[in-house]
Formats: sequence, C-alpha cells, structure tokens
Amino acid sequence: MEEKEEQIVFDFENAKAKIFRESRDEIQLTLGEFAGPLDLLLYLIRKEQANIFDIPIAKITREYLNYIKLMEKLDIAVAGEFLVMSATLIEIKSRLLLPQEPAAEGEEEPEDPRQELVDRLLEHQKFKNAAEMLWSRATVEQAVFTRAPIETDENNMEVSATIFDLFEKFQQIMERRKEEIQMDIQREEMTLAEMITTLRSRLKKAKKLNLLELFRNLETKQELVLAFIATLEIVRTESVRLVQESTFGDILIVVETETG
Amino acid sequence: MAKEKPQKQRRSLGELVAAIEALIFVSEEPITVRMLIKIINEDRDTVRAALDQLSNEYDERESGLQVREIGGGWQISTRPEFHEDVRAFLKTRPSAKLSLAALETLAVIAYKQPVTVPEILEIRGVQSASSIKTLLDKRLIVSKGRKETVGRPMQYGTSKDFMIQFGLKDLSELPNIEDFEDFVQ
Amino acid sequence: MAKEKPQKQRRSLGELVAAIEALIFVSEEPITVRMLIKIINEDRDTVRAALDQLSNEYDERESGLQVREIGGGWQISTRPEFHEDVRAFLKTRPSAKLSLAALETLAVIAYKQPVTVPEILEIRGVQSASSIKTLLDKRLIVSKGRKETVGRPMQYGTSKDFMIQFGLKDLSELPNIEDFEDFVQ
Repeated sequence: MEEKEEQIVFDFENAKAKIFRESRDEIQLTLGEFAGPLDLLLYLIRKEQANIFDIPIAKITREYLNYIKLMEKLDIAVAGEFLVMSATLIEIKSRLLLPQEPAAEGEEEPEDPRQELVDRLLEHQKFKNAAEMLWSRATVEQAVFTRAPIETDENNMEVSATIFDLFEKFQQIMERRKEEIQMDIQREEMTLAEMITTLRSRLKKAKKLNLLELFRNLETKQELVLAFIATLEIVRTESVRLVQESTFGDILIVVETETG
Repeated sequence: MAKEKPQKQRRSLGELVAAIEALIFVSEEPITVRMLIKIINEDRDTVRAALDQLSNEYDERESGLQVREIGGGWQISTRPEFHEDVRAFLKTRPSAKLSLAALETLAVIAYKQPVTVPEILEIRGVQSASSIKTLLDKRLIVSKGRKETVGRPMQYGTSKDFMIQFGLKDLSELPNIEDFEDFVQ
Repeated sequence: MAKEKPQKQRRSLGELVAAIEALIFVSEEPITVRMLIKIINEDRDTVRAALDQLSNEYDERESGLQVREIGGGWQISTRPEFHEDVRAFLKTRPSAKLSLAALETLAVIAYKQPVTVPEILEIRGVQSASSIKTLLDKRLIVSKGRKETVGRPMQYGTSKDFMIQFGLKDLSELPNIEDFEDFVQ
C-alpha cells in the first residue's frame, strides 16, 4: 500500500490520537483499555456503514490492519489481543476465498466463517450498552444523599474488611519489612575509635550528657557495648566525671571545668 | 408453660410505621425487612404494609426525603430534586465517575456473575485487570470464591455497595441483557 | 451593579420546607438558621416559617423522628418514645469492623498461622497485644496450643468464624500473589 502524507495530533485529555491524512479524512484512534479489538471492529463496521450480519471482511480486514500499522507507527504498544484479532480476520478472509463446496443432499449449510466473530461482536455490543445504562443510573444516584453520621454510628476510624484488604495489608507489612532489613544492612558498623570520637565531640558541645538517654538512642547491642566501653575510656583518660544527682537518678557525664 | 417475656402490648399500624421510621434512620446501612421483623416483633406482612405506608407518606407530603428499598434493605435519603441545595451545602461535586472501561467490566460482572477474569476477557476482548482492581478498591465487586476448573481462577460478583450506588433494590431489577441488543447499522 | 448570578426562580413554601428538610438531614452538626439562609437564599423570616412548618409536620403525623432546635441549630433525630426499639437494633449490629491494626494483625495470623506473639511482633514491627485481644473477642482467631520453644509461647490461628466472615471455603482460598499479578502493570 502506498504511504500518504499524514499529520498526527494527540489529544491526551481524551486519550485519543487523531491522524489527518492528506485526503483530509480524519482517523481517530482511541487509546487505553476501552479500545480493544472488538471496539475497533465495531467502530470500523459503523464507519463503513456495513451490515454486521454481512461484514465486508476484505475491506474491514484491510482497515483493521491499517490501524494496527498506525498504532505501531505511533509507538503505541499494540496489545496482544489486537494481533490475535488480526490473525482471526485474515483467517476468516482466506476461508471465504476458498471455493465453497455445495452442500450435499440432506446436509446442513456450512457455517459462515464470519459467524463466530459476529456473535462475539453482538455479545460485546450488548455489554457496552449495559455499561451505558449503568452510567445513567449512577448519574441519578449521585444526586441522592444519605444522612450524616450520627452518635450511634460506629467510629469512623474503623474499617470493614474483605479478604482482599487482608491480603493487601499482608503485602504492605512484607514490603515494610523488606525495607527495614535493607536499612539494617546499609547501616555501617561503628568502631570503638569512632564511638570515642563521637562521644567526645558531643560532650564538648553539650558539656553534660545523660547516660541513659545516650544509651537509649543506640540501635544495636554492638553500639551499646561500644558506647559503654567508650564512656569508661573517656572517664579514665579525660577530665570528665560521672555524676548521679540523686540515689536512683540518672547518671550524667559532666565535663570538669577549670574551677570545678 | 409460662411466658418468659412479658407480652408487649400490640401497637397500632401508625405506631409501627413510626418505630420503623426511627429504625431506618438509625441504621447506617439499608435495614433489611428481616431485621425489622426481628426488632418490631411483627410478621412480614405487617412490616411490609408499614413500610409501604411510610414510603407513601413521604411521597404524598412532598418531603425533601424519600424512603425506598435499595441494596436489599430500606433507607431514607434526600430526593434527587434537591441535589443542588445539598451540594451547595456539602460543597461536594459529583464524584468522579468510573471510566468507560471500568463500567463495561462492571456490566459484564453484573450480568455474568460469578465470572472469572478470562471470561471477562472473552466478552470485552481486552484485558480488564486494572478495571477489576478499581472496582475492588471501590468495593463495587467482591470475590466469590474460586472456580473449580483448571487453575482455580478467582470469580467475581457485584457487592451490596454496587446495588446502593446504582440505585437497585436487588439484582433482579437489572434490565434484561437481551434488551440491550442493538444491531450495528 | 449587575447581578452576576441569574436570579433563581422563587420557590413555594412547600418546596423550601422540603429543601430545608434535605439540608438538615445531610448536615453532620445541627445546621444553623444562618447557614440555611445562605444556602436557600431566602430571608430569615421565610426560613424560620419553613422550619416551624417542618417541625410541626413531623409532630402532627406522629413520626418516629423529630425536627428540633438544638445547640444553636436544627437537627433530625429519633423520638425518645422509640428508644427501646432503637436500642434493641443497635445491639444486634454485627461488629465485623476492624481497626487497621487489628486488620494487619489478622493478616499476619491468616498467612503465617500458627504464629506466636513474638513472631507477629517480628513481622509487624509493633506490639499487637490489644489487636490480638480484639480478634480473640470477635472469635476471628483461636489459640492453637503452645510452641515447644523457649518460654512456650501461645500460638494463634484463624477460626471457623473467620472463614465464614470472609467468605472462604477453606484456607487454600486465601488470595495469593498470583491472583494479583495481573493488576501490576
């Protein structure tokens, strides 16, 4: 088929791509889940003003394949089901081209190769119409309001649950845990020297540290042990003292002042 | 044998209507006839008659409210005519409608339930995974157990919320699917 | 100055009464006269007259509900005469509603059963004692004997009621990751 000049315009809001051909006839391509192969076929049949019970299969197939080509050109990932339909159309077309064997006496007429497709299209069409009915019902219901929560209602903090909520929660917990484990691995282990340096600089700034608080903020057992040894080391080598202000009170590390 | 409970005094229909009105109001969800029978301690016919009378009273006095059967129970709600006033007060806009894809999937599930994902694909011609997820999130559909077939796929059906949001008394109120046959010209 | 809004058509008193009824009904707090004036766009006297008429209507038809002024606003509530029916109803409500914490705990127990309290803590990262109590009270979980390990902690699993409430034939019907793979794009 010869290529024609085409101009492509995207209408993102409605998830549509319009293609203007040189001949000025306009092709609209609807993206998204709604536009499956059956929708596309119904659209083409309507556009051609063809009779659904007597689909001009050669023409429709040609149009259909054009669309698929266009989609590819637009870099729209052509979903598998569109390709399956291409194959189906081509198969129907070739079966129609085969010479018909006349039905023998008493035998039933061979089925029209298009029949299965027509049935599917009609079935699909019904549900599209049913969807429209639902749409208009929902519109009416949106104009109707129920009473506000009253005292006797249960607390809104609570949720009623389905089995899917349960599964989702479980997934979330597992995700959360995975992240926590990764964070654990990422945290670098401190050496004693680093712990002494940290403690020293904090003391220098604060002049006074609460031992209990210091230990409470440590994450691992290893850090706790290191902090303990570091404290002893600092008390031993530097002018700081451990002070307990009352009998079961908190223990403080205090930097000795010159006059102290 | 002696009666254990003191027999309640029989109430007039008017009193029953009023008691039922109070119960419908208090209930968060549409209240079922069965529940009303249990609480009011009257037979089904009496409760039904009271419900009809109550509903008619609301209609006749041209109330701003209506009493109606929805989602398998009875509920009081505002009348659609007053939606502008109510919206102005609640400062709400019509909530986001479902996408056409989701509505189509919902239509298939409503008419074919219980139905599996592959069966929906067959009718719609496209994958419906994200629509099904949306419908589950909005609690319009629920899982209906697994189908005893290869792979034991999950089956889906519509929920009570579906009936409430689409203003249906029960599923039998859905128009017949054959009525939607519409020959493409 | 020109009117910016097109003047609404004047409504009859009956229509105003109905609109006000709808507004009182949807309001979370008793709705003030000032708010009604604003929404209904009528003067104070008209709104007052409509409120009186509404309140009288409820009294006259011996409704189960009453419209009354309370806490500086107007509210619809059940009449005290029906408190016995109302209380009887409120008692019957199944409380299948769970807090998020309880739901999470239940999820862990359902998928990891039999499981001990320390194991649940390990997975959830938070103490679950009160959730476990709630779940036991609601009979969604049951103890499954002690684990033969240090301290012999109690193990928990889901109950038959759990399966009934969540619509499961058996535990193999719990959704698994494959059921959701389709939804991930």
